[in-house]
Amino acid sequence: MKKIFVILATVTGFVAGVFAVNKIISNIDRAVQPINFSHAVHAGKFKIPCMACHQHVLTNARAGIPNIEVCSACHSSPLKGGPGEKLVYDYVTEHKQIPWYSIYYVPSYAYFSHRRHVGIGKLECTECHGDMASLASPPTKQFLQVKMSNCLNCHVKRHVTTDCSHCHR
Amino acid sequence: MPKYGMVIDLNKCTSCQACVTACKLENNVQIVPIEDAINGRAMFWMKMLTMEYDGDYPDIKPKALPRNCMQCDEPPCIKVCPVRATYKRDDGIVAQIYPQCIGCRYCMANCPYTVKVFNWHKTEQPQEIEKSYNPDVSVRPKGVVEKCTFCVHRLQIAQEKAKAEHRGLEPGDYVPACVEVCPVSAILFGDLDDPQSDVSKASRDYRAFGLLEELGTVPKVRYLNAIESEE
Amino acid sequence: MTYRDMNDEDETLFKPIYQTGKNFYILAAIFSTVFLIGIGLYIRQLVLGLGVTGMNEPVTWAFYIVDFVFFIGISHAGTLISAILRLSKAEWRRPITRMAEVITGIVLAIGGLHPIIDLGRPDRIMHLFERGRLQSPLLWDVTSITAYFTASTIYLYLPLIPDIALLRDRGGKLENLYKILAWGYKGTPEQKHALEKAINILMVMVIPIAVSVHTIIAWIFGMTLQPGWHSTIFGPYFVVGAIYSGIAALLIVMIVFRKAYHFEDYLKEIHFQYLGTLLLIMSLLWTYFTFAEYLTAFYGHEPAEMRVFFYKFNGGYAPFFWLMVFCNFILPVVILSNRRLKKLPGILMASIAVVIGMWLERLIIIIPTLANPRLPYPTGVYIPSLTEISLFAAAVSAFVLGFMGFSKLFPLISIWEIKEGRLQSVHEVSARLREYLPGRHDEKQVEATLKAEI
Amino acid sequence: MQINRRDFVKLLGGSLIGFTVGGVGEALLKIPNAVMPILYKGPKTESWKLTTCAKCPGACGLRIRLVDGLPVQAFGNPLSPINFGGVCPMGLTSVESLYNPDRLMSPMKKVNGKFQEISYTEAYGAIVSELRKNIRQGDEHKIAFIAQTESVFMANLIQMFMNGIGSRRLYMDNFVGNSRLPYQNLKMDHPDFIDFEHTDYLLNFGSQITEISESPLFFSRAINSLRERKGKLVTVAPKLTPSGFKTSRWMPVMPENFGDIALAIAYVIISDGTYDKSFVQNHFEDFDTFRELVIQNYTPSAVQARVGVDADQIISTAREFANASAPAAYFDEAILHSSNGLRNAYAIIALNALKGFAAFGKLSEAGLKGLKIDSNRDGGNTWNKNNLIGESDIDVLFIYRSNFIFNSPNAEDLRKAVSRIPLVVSFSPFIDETTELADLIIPDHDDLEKLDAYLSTTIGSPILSMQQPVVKSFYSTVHTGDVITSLIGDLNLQEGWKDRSYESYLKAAIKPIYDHGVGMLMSQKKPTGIEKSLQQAGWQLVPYSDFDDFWQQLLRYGGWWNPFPKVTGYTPEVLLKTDQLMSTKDKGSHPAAAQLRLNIFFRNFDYKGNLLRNPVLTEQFGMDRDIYYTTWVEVNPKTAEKLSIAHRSKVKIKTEKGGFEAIAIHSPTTMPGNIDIPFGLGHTADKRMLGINPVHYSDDVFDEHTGEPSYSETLVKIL
Amino acid sequence: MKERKIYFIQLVTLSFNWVLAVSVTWWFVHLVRVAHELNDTQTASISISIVAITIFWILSGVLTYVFFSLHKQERVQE
Repeated sequence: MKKIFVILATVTGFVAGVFAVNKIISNIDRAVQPINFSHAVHAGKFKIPCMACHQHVLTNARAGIPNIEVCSACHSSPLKGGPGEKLVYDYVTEHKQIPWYSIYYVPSYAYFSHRRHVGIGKLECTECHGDMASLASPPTKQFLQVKMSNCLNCHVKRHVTTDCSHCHR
Repeated sequence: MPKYGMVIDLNKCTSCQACVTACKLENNVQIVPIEDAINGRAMFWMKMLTMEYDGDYPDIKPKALPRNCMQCDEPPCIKVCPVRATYKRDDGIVAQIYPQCIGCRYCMANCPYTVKVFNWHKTEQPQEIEKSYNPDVSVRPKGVVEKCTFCVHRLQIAQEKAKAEHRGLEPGDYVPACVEVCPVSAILFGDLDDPQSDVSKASRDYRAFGLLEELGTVPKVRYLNAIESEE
Repeated sequence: MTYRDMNDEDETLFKPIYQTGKNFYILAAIFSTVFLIGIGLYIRQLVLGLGVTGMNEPVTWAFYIVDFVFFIGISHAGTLISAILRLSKAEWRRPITRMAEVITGIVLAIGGLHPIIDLGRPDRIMHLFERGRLQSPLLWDVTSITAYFTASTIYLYLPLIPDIALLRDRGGKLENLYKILAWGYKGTPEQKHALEKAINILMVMVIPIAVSVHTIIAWIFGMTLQPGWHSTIFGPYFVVGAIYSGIAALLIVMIVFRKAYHFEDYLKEIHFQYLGTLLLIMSLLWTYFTFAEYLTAFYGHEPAEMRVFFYKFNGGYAPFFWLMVFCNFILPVVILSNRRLKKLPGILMASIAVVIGMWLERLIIIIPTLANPRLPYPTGVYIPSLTEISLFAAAVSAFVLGFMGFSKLFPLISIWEIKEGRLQSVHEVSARLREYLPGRHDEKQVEATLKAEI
Repeated sequence: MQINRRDFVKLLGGSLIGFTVGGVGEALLKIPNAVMPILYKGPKTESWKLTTCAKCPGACGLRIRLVDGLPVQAFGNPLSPINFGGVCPMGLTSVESLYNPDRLMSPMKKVNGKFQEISYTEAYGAIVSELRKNIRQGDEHKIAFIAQTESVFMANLIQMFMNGIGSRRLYMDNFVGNSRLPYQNLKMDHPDFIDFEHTDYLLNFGSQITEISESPLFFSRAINSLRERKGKLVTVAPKLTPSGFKTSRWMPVMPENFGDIALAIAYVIISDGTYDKSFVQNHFEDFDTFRELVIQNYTPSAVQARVGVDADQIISTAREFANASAPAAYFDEAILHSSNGLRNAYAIIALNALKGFAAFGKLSEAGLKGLKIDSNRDGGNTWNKNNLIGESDIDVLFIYRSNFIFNSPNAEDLRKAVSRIPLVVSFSPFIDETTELADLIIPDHDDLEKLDAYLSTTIGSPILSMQQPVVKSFYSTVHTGDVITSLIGDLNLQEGWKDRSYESYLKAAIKPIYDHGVGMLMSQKKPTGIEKSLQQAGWQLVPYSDFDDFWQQLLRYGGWWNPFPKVTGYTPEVLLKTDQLMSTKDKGSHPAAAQLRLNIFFRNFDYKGNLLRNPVLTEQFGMDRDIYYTTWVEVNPKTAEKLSIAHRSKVKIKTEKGGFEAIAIHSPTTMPGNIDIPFGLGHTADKRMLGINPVHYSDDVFDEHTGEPSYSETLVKIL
Repeated sequence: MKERKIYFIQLVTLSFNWVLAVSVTWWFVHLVRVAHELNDTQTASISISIVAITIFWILSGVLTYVFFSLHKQERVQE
């Protein structure tokens, strides 16, 4: 009789294990950015449009994380000298790229294009990235997780094609 | 909705195999280890077949024909796929979804043209290949079936481009790599449904034939027979 | 009456459950090592990919699929045969049915796993359930095999209940288990009746399922356009082959365990005689089908077909082909149609030959077709790798282990049916005589004569 | 039921096991996603650059696709009038050779048998001092140079360098140059192109015209158009390669007998009297002796006996040739690959002369004022690599891109000879068989990293294709052009060459085009209608203000060409001495030859043994024969039957230089007396390459003038 | 071991069969629905599912019948 309980325990343990690891992994993406960049200041306070820094949104598959030249446009001289800004200034002066850690990624077998979604589909950035303008520190994990189910939900909702080979390749 | 098809003019083809190389590089088709290649696991989506030789020495007419996936209109492979990893798109392209494939290889067993190839191993590629991967195409994992897709990734991009420029897809916009590089433009590509396009004209040519048509697969890749242009 | 107060004349049937010899452990050890080696190699295959097998292009299906078809074929031994025999009220079936059904259960489980071994991405097996296509013969197969498996396990289990009850009443070893499994069977006439009824229903159901299973496996090939596969008689052809190999396997098992557990006076010469005759008939039937299949192919003389045909007849696979013909036709027919040779050793030899021959048949059906594509590629050569061979060995040993395990838990010969036979056969027979023989029979007198004979 | 400790432990253990199993399983399934973000950075912005392919003489325009500034793929330049967007396998894999891991990253110096990296200045210094020494001691003649380049400008530069030094020991292995050698030897001026607009009959002597030739891609298209115009292509070759697949007639002839065929055809034409009388009278010097010779020795029947081609075939061919309005008998460098190559070439020239070179054209100087089309190699200079063996007094040997050790049968002797030389400088970007022997390597840029220009006239109008650096060089390699120019400067071999670079030299060389103002940039397809007239009126379709602007545009559009050149018919003085038509060697007539002959044929995956280090090409090399990474031999089915060789079976091939194994393939494209074997495999300097190199197994038979080996005069046994 | 416990366990084992039957049914319905969504051919799916589902249900029905009838008898006896 006790055997059965042992078995039951094993099963429950299994389930628990699965869930636990799931949790851990979903948090692996938690990234530590080199600079505590504040979208709140840039996009929120100074109302800089997203496209100003993420330049390829309308023209490219990748929105593109801004490279140092973009930053240097404003940070060529120390502005109001916050601690973070000092760091940026150093990068600018040394002409080093800031090793940003990208959080959003699409596996190579799926084709996601910003041009398609933002340029043609006229989607709001917030749809997938949330209200970045409110974030005082860089996002640590994906707002809308990059998952096929998420893609499909939206596609079904908006009656866009759900044909596999339109995105898979 | 167009119906994409291809016509290969064997009269023009010089069997230079540029299409083969182009395909290999465009689609990041794996280069298998030497012993595998010798054991018949070499992977080619576009292959140069040396058919029989007509006539007898020295008046012979060698027949070589480039064969890619025939993109059948009645594909035997999609009938048997248990997981919808391969299916026919509305525009007639027989697509292959690598993340969906479970590698049962039933489609390979059922393809009368044996065009499908299987990733038996995952071996790391020569440096130059890895560095020059085509970013538009994923590199297939081990254990899945793959085949010519008419460079469907090019269609994805072309459509997007056209949309971004607020226009429809024009004939030249989307051609597979093999068509683009053919030195003698022996390969025509386009919409078979549009009676004006060169492809549909050519496919109705008296020289036109399909490979193993008699099986009722209705290949959308058709060939123009090579005929001696003289009396 | 209850079982308790019955002194048991069938002690021999219980013996294997309660006593275990040294040889048993030795054998078990050997087979389990083989099995474990197989498992290890399979894990290696999981890591390295299917490249470790000998498969290539165009031979993309090979050993695993061959084994799959082969094992599923064997599985037709049991349920089908026992069902048919039960249905036809053949008296001599009684000691046979149980073993037959056990074979089915175990082999089906093993064979069913083979397609998964053959997958390139077994980790994606769930796709089959999420987005499967019922149009694919592969899925028909999944369904039919599961159905057959459940059916035959139930069909094995129900007739087992009375025997479990016996074991339960003896007490001692694993009493709880038996208690649970016996479902409180006491052998009351009502219970008996219910059981009988259920068994009869299953009997009728199992036969079509069994037939469907192998037909569908045949269709996996028949539905393709490949030369040598695309044939209408493939369904029946495979079924016949399956039953054929099944009977052979059954005979082997019977003979082996007869020797091992001293069932001599349960499995009498006569049983083997009858089964032998059945085997002979199947052999002829199989030959007829084979002949028809190849004659049509040859007469049609379609080039692609012919390439495959000659590849089998005088090409790379000629030795296997002719060996198959020898094993499946010449040898069995010679032995079984000859009164002097049709003794146990002869029958054993014939059955072993048939099993080998049927395996070869699957090989010959599957590989030559793939090796000769329609377009002018060089014919593929296929040499099985060590992995594939040892996985086959592992499968076989798994079967043996399963059987041994079963024999340690449950009686291999249906005890209650034997008893029932003893009690009822006499007037069953007389009844039958009355039913389908002309003239009037005095029941009393008939029974008296029969009793005298027994 | 009360739970004692053991049960508790059991429960715990069970749950723990379950936990781990479940967890690990899940982890295995999930981890890859977690790893993904490290991959794929950058916006993947795409850009295209035009350049020119230098993999063979064709000089096709290339369109390189760059992603985030790095080359990824190569396609054809659709505006290049040579290839119109087509590419061959070699061109397609340009990017691979750029990333090839075996490339030399910096100058190398051999120190007791091992190569060590050294700085460029050091290497350069060594060379300069050595040269200075030689010049001081008046040993200029002890400096030798073996170069293989298809760029006229590079060739001329090297020529200039050697002239400046004053040594005649220069061998310029240049396809176009070699093709024109026979004309130069006859002191005739050569035709610039075949006029495919009018040609209706092409008699091709042994040139693998669509695979390895002056411009494979152009010829492929030209031949197709020829056939569309019901014109005819007749192939005279020892093997029917893809170039010949579309011929209407194949005459299987061994290369050394090409001349006989030509003269036999000449015989028919002369005896029919269907030749171009006026031309012959005015331009064919001693036609009468020629006629005598032909009439006596080259009756079709006689030739049939000697060569084994059916006399009727010769006659009908001759008649067709004679009746064609503009027939061309074509040969190129390949003609030299036999013991009496030049003589055959002369015979073919004579044959053309009989029809007044109707199909050939010449660009009048006006079309390309002040622009030297061909490398000014003086026909008299017969120094070539084989002289290395005899002459032991060479001090310095420069090797530019020529892998002659791989290409020639007498590799052993050459090796000895080269290793005797005190200073061997190689400019090869890879360690190949020849470079192994060098003492000093200054690796050249890869084709995608270097600046160069290619001139060709094959298509009937002058084309200047620019090769521009698509990326700036990855490693510390040096453009050989720069090395030579600076050498010229530092040793002041030319006036006013102090600190000039190859770029400036190239600009100077190209200036005439700008000055002359004709032609257009490759900015669009051949102009028609109004554009045409505008263009001919000197209008610039792409305006450019000054030369620098012009230069920029050149690089931008990948080249310049003159769509409407001034063209004159080609009417040379045929200065042919009949004794030059005497066969230097008379091998046993072919069909009678008891023994098989080894015939080496080329595939369009390798040009002069320099290309098969590329994995894609190597894998594809035997693909259409379904043979991978190994050598095969093709045998005529009849012969195979006679020798009972099964299709795709392993066979042993024996020559005087040893034996090797190969896979036998039945193919009716092979002459019954031959076994054909592909050239290109069998490199020894690179682990990644397999197969065997047939050249090293063939006899030392050379064209005495260029030292080009004969590829088809080796007797073999097959067993 | 107490009768009730045994009975419980027996019920559990029996229910497994039902779980199978139900899940198979659910699976087929799902597949048919998917086929419908991707306008794949229906006939095959539907016909097969009908047959298979009935079989599974009958099987577990028979099993249950046996189970309960046996136990009924038992109870009657006591």
